[in-house]
Amino acid sequence: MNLILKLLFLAVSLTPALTLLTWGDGTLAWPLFGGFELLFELGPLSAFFLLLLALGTPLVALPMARGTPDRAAYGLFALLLLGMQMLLLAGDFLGLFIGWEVMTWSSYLLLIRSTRTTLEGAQTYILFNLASAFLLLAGMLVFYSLTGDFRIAPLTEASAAGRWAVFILLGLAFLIKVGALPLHRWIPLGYDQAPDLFSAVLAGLISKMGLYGLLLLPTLFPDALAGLSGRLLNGPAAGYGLAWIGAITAVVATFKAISQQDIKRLLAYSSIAQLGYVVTAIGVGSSLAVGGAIFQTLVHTLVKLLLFITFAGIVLQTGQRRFNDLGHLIDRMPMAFFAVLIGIIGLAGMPPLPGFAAKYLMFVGLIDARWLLLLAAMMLSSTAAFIYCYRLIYGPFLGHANSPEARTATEAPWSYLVPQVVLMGLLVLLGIFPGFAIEVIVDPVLMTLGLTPIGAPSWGELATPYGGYDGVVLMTVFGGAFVIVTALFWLARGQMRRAGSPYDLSFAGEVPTADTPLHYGAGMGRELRRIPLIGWILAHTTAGVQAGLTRQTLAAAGLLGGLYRRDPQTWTLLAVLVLVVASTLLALNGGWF
Amino acid sequence: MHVLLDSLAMIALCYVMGFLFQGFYRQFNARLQRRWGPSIWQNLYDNMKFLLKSETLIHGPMFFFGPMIIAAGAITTLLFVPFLKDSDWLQGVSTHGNLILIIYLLVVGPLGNALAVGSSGNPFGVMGVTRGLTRLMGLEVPFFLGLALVMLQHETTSVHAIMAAQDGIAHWNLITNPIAFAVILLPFIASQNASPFDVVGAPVEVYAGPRVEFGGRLLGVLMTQNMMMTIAKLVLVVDLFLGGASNVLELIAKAFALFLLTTAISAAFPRLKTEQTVDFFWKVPLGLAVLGVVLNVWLI
Amino acid sequence: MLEFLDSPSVLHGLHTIGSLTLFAVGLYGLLGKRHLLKVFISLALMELAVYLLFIALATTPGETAPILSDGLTAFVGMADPVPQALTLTAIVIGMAVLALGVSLAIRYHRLSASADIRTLADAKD
Amino acid sequence: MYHKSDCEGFQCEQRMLEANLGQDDAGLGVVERLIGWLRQRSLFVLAYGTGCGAIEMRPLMTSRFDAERFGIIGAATPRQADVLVISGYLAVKTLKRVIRSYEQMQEPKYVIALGSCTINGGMYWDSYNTIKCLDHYIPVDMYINGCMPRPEALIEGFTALQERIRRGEPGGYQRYRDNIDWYKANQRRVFGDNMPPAYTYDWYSEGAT
Amino acid sequence: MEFSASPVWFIALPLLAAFSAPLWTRWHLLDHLLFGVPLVLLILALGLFPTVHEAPLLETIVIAPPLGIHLHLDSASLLLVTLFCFAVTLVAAFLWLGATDSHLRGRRPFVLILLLLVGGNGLVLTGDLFNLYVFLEIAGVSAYVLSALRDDRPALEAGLKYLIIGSVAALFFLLAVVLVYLQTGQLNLAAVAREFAAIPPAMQGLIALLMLIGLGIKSELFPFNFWVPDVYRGSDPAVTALFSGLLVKAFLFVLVHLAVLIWADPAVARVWLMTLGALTLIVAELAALRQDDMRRMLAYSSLGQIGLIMLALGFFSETTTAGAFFHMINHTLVKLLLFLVAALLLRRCLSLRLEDLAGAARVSPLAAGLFVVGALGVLGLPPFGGFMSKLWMLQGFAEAQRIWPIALILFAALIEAGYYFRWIRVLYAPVAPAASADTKTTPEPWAAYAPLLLIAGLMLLLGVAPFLLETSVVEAAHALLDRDLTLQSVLGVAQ
Repeated sequence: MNLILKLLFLAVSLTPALTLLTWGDGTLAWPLFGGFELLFELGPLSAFFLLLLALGTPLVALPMARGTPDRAAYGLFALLLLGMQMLLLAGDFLGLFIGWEVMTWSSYLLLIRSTRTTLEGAQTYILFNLASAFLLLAGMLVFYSLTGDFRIAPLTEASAAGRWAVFILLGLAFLIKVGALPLHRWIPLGYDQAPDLFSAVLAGLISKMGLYGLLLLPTLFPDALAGLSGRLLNGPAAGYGLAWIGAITAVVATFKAISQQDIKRLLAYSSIAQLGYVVTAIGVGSSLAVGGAIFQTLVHTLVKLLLFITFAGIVLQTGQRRFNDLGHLIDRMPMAFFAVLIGIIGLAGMPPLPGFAAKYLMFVGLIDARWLLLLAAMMLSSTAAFIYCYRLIYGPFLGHANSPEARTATEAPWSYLVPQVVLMGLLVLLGIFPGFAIEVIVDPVLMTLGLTPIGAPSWGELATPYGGYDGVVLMTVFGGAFVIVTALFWLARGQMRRAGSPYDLSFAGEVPTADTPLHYGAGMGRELRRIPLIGWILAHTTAGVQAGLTRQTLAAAGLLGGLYRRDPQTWTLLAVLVLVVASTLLALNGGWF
Repeated sequence: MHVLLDSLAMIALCYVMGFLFQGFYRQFNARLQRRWGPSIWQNLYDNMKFLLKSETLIHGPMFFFGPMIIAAGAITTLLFVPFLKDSDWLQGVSTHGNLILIIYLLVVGPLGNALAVGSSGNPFGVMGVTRGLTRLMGLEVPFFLGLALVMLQHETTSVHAIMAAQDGIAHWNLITNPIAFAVILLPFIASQNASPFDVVGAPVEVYAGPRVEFGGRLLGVLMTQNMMMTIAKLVLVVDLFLGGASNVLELIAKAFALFLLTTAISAAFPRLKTEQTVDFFWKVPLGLAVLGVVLNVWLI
Repeated sequence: MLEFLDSPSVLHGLHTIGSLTLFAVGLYGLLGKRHLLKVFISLALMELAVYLLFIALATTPGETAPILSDGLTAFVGMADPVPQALTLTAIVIGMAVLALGVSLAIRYHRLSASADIRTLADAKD
Repeated sequence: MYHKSDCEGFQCEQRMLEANLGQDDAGLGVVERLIGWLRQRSLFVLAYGTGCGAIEMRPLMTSRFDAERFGIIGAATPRQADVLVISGYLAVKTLKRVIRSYEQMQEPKYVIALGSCTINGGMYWDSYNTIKCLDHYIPVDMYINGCMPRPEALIEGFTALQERIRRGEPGGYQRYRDNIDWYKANQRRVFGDNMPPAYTYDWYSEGAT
Repeated sequence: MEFSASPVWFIALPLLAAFSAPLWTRWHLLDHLLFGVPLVLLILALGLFPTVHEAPLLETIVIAPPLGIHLHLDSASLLLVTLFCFAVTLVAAFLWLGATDSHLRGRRPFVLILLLLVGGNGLVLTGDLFNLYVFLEIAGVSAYVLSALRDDRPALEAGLKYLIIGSVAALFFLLAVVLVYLQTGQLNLAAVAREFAAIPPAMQGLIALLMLIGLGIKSELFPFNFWVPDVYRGSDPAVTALFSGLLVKAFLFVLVHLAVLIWADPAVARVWLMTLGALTLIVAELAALRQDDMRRMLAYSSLGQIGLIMLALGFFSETTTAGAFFHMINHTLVKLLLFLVAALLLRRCLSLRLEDLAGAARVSPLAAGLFVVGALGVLGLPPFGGFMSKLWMLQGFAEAQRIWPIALILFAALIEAGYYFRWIRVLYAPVAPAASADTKTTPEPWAAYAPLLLIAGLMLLLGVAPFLLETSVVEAAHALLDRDLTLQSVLGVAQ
């Protein structure tokens, strides 16, 4: 019975792949009311995001299916998949919204299945997401009032004010979903408190739906948002604000990530930052930048799935999730180490993994648009990202074990390892063949958005008008150099000896012990606070604003609730008073006003 | 075959230039301090001595692979930098790369090595790595922005194309885009790990920083790559701002001139703290870079 | 001497004033008295005021009862029968509500030893 | 040797050590000679400032005497150092650190001891917690006498050491490896239960791999 | 004798059944009949849809309008009657199947619930003002007793409060009726509508105001709805389900119906009704944020939804009105579901307070799951029916380029989400529930869940296939808004 249930669950997790493969060109319409229909069709843009789903869901479902089956979680996961697929396939705003909402609440219910969720975390998650959903609804209603239709189609004939309203409402809705500052607070709370494997879905797949929405904006406002308000330098002026939002998000979130003590919170902030790049690139709107954005979306999905699944495995094995409590797992969980290594290389956007190709396209896009200050901000964020990437691998895997669990941990079960291997393989392959990804995955989407495709001379090459690079050559040279150097060294290694103990350190002649505070992971980045800009950023959060808002709302609620606690005489008095005042007014006005 | 020979030649040239230049640097500093200083070959001796040490201690596999990664990274980096223009030789695989790739490759090796440092478990090493990454965060922004000005000027990221465009001393980017050069100069010194931005591996302060646990032949590998990397970066800046070189002698001359400039600056200033470094880079060179952006993008 | 009272407008005016006074008294009781029974009595008073107003204003002096009998074959000079019928119905309903209220109040008093309307407001969760 | 009149005390010992400096290195191949030459040309010094001799290291390294011209330069950590300079008397407490540092150095490694305190305790000859004869605990390659020796003497000692390295003579590290049990027994006598953990030295017993 | 499908049955049948209760008690048929009578009426109502689709049914009693009393069954009232019968059927099924407490079984609740149905049906069917007053009182009296049914202190307090404020409301309404009769000499709604414009304006205003306040108290609009939470808190959840699902809807309908018929100027009525609706919506949702008792919370939520419906009805556009009708249906379903779940939880956890319900999902997972479904439905989240009706209303506003109600509704929905999800989170809190851990209550029989599951299924069905109800809802909106049509069908002449 359990086995059948698990197999069923795995089969459900394959539905995005099936949809992607079998849908074809057909459309599906479902009537609602008043002549409105839900229209489902599969365009290249949807197909791209569906591809992400198709990749991600089985990989998360596999470890989820481990152990005693959690029926409710399986059911909710199926609903979540249903919602996301509806959202992507929808040809009109109605379907988009319905899918969006189903996704929102089913993900919320999945989220609170973790024992770690606090009331604050859960409320923040659902309220931010519902605010996003309602902004989307408001945006689509304004759209409807302008066009009389819910179909997703270019908005060309509306007034400027109307178009700005749609742009701002929809933009805000999707920016909340990708966690742009200052509307990001639900992400660290939610990703941190969600069940460990579900965090992978949240970061890898659900956040992508916000990007899908943002990529719809160029569809609504053709000519890559330039139709909205003209151009600034070489890019659309409307996108300039969007791009700055993305850049500031990236910078601030990166510094926040560096200062986190909890692995999953760090990953959450890094997710915000990474999606900030994508927002910036979408704001630029040129084919290079948007191509980079799509590429980055792909890479970020793979990377975040890989990292969250791996860390879910680590948490499963050790029960620890703070940098202070882990360490030196490299010997005990080598597979996880490699997974995280590949993951952070992808996260940092280092060659030869595909993260670099995405960053390259975005950088070139920014240079092409001549928005160099944005380029500087992105560069700042992506170099600062090295610090948290290093922390991510140093904290759990290197250094010294800081808890009994970390000293005795073993490798995660195979259902965690299989997704890791698959994702690592995909990342490496994409790194070697960036041209393949461009030609097969990115270009069709660009053409749907009305942009010129980037194209690739060969699968290994990434080519832009600004020059490109060859992934195969890069990988060959690097790999070859590594092999040759290592071989030469190994041949002439002399007398090589492994230290007898991890505490065999040069420590000013001292002999450190397990009690010596050797793990620098906890304090890493502390001295960054002394840099004025970073210190300022780290000293400020939006938590206070949110708390204040909550407090004020609750105070208003208390005030109004107090009205309801009187006796019948007061109620009667009020009714009589209303009568008297209103009739007096009537009498004075001499009639019905 | 050609590529292999060419690559070997580049590596050899880099190595030789590397120890000679660094030897010169030590001599130069010694003379400034009224000392005789070591022989110009001293870096070769040091390096060879370490490579010939009979014992090497490692702290696990990752500790062993770190120096290999950094060496491979250095070799990859220098193979992607074209040494000469209009020549078949000393090109490596530079036609398959571009400037942004090189900038990122510069970081690959050190990050690989940082894993080894972390693997050793020595807190001083990790402290050094953190300082290095922090400094990188500071220097990379103006550095990249300065280079972006050049890329913007030539509308390409290909080093070859940028070199080809500077076909006379009047077209050197040093002359046509002096702000960009001024912007990158100090970050460039920092990226060479030279004084005054060398707090990362300060021997007394953080116990040699990232290298604290490395000894024996592994340290030899680290020194080797360091010399090669120094030259690769110099050549890159020569390519970008001094019009590249048509033959090896010209290359050495230009690189030496640039090296002299950076050495003089290094020798003149005392060491800055990490946060001072970052703050400085985000104020002076970045301010200059923003000025350059405003001039280049908005006004011209 | 008091014939002027028979003129419909005066009579209607008086009735209006009277019923409004009654209404006001009831309202005062409803709003100001704390005992539940007094509150119900006040409610009944207000209802009575409304009935009075209805009956009084729907009838003019001199009209006969609306019964067709010998000699009276047409609806002439009769009072409108509808208000009376309605008032009767309303009185019955009002009576029922009053009885219900009083019975509830008595039960409440038995349970809580209180017939104070203010204690109703203290309902705690 | 000690009876000859042209030397007295440790000078005789020093002379004994220096006796064969002038001789040619016999039986070495080209590669070994090259290696020896390169090694002697570059000495990284871990200066252990245990006593007053530490003050003499500064003029040695700075402009006046400039040891760098001989390829002698300071190293921050024992991992990178070739020469351990013990610059004065050693208390039990410092001896422990010295031994730890010495064991962390990578071979080939050498020890230079400064001043009379390291030879026989010097003016602390009757102190209750000062090490009298350093050579019993770690193998000293070169003593430089004096109290304290001037930088010129230091240079003299360093060049003497360089000469020995050039000729490929086995250094003290070989002696330490061969007689590890004796050294450890001596150390244990001083430290008692306070020995460093076994992993710091037990690999010596396993022999070269 | 030929059976005639007359609207009278909707009143007569439950009345008959209620008054012959002693008979049923003896024959042990109370449960069956409480379930059967509304079920029969429900089937009857469903069968009437095709007929009413052709033309409204007019059932005159004794004399033809405008002189006599008549029942007027058009699409709007038929829809509501169907809804009421359905609600009562479900609650009856729940009481029957769910091993309910004794005070909810037996003759008293039998009579009262059927009378409540009579009152609700009568309110929407009648075409006569005074009749309206009578039905208002019937519904009111049965509601007062129902809320005091449990006969303990909170229930009696609730009943007393309800009775006092309800009597005041009835008094206001009666005064308005009296004034209307005195001014026009008519009681038939259509006739009054025709002649209302002839009344002096000041008197028009006074009458309208009195009606508004009287019906406002009954239909829980903002400045008159302070009694609601207390009454809902004191009554049994199964009973409040009927209040919220049946009674309020009837009064709301009457209010709007009167407004359409009598207030000739829709612009003025729109201002008043929309203002009241908006105030009710926002105040109730805000006040609900801090409620720690589930019944109070549901009461405020109910108020908010009433405000929302009022806002949409008051706009007097066909789309929003259709949406509002649809929302009435959905809201009835949802509130039935939520209150019945509350009844189950109350029995299980012995309390409905927030802290006592923490972790209740562990002891009654199905009830908690149904609460989640209900919350999603009331918030208007797809795929449940609430979303479609909300969308319908919003789309009506968007069509008319009216943005502020959209913003208001969405904002209120966000606040509503704030407290509903708080409750969900508490139900699913990872702690063992306090009370039920030691009380060895037997789990509810599956049959108790059957009506709830039916409701959930219907909500889902309406969310997925809203077109099923489209024609009836649109016709209802048409029937409600088209004043001339009503006048014509009642009086036989167009005005």
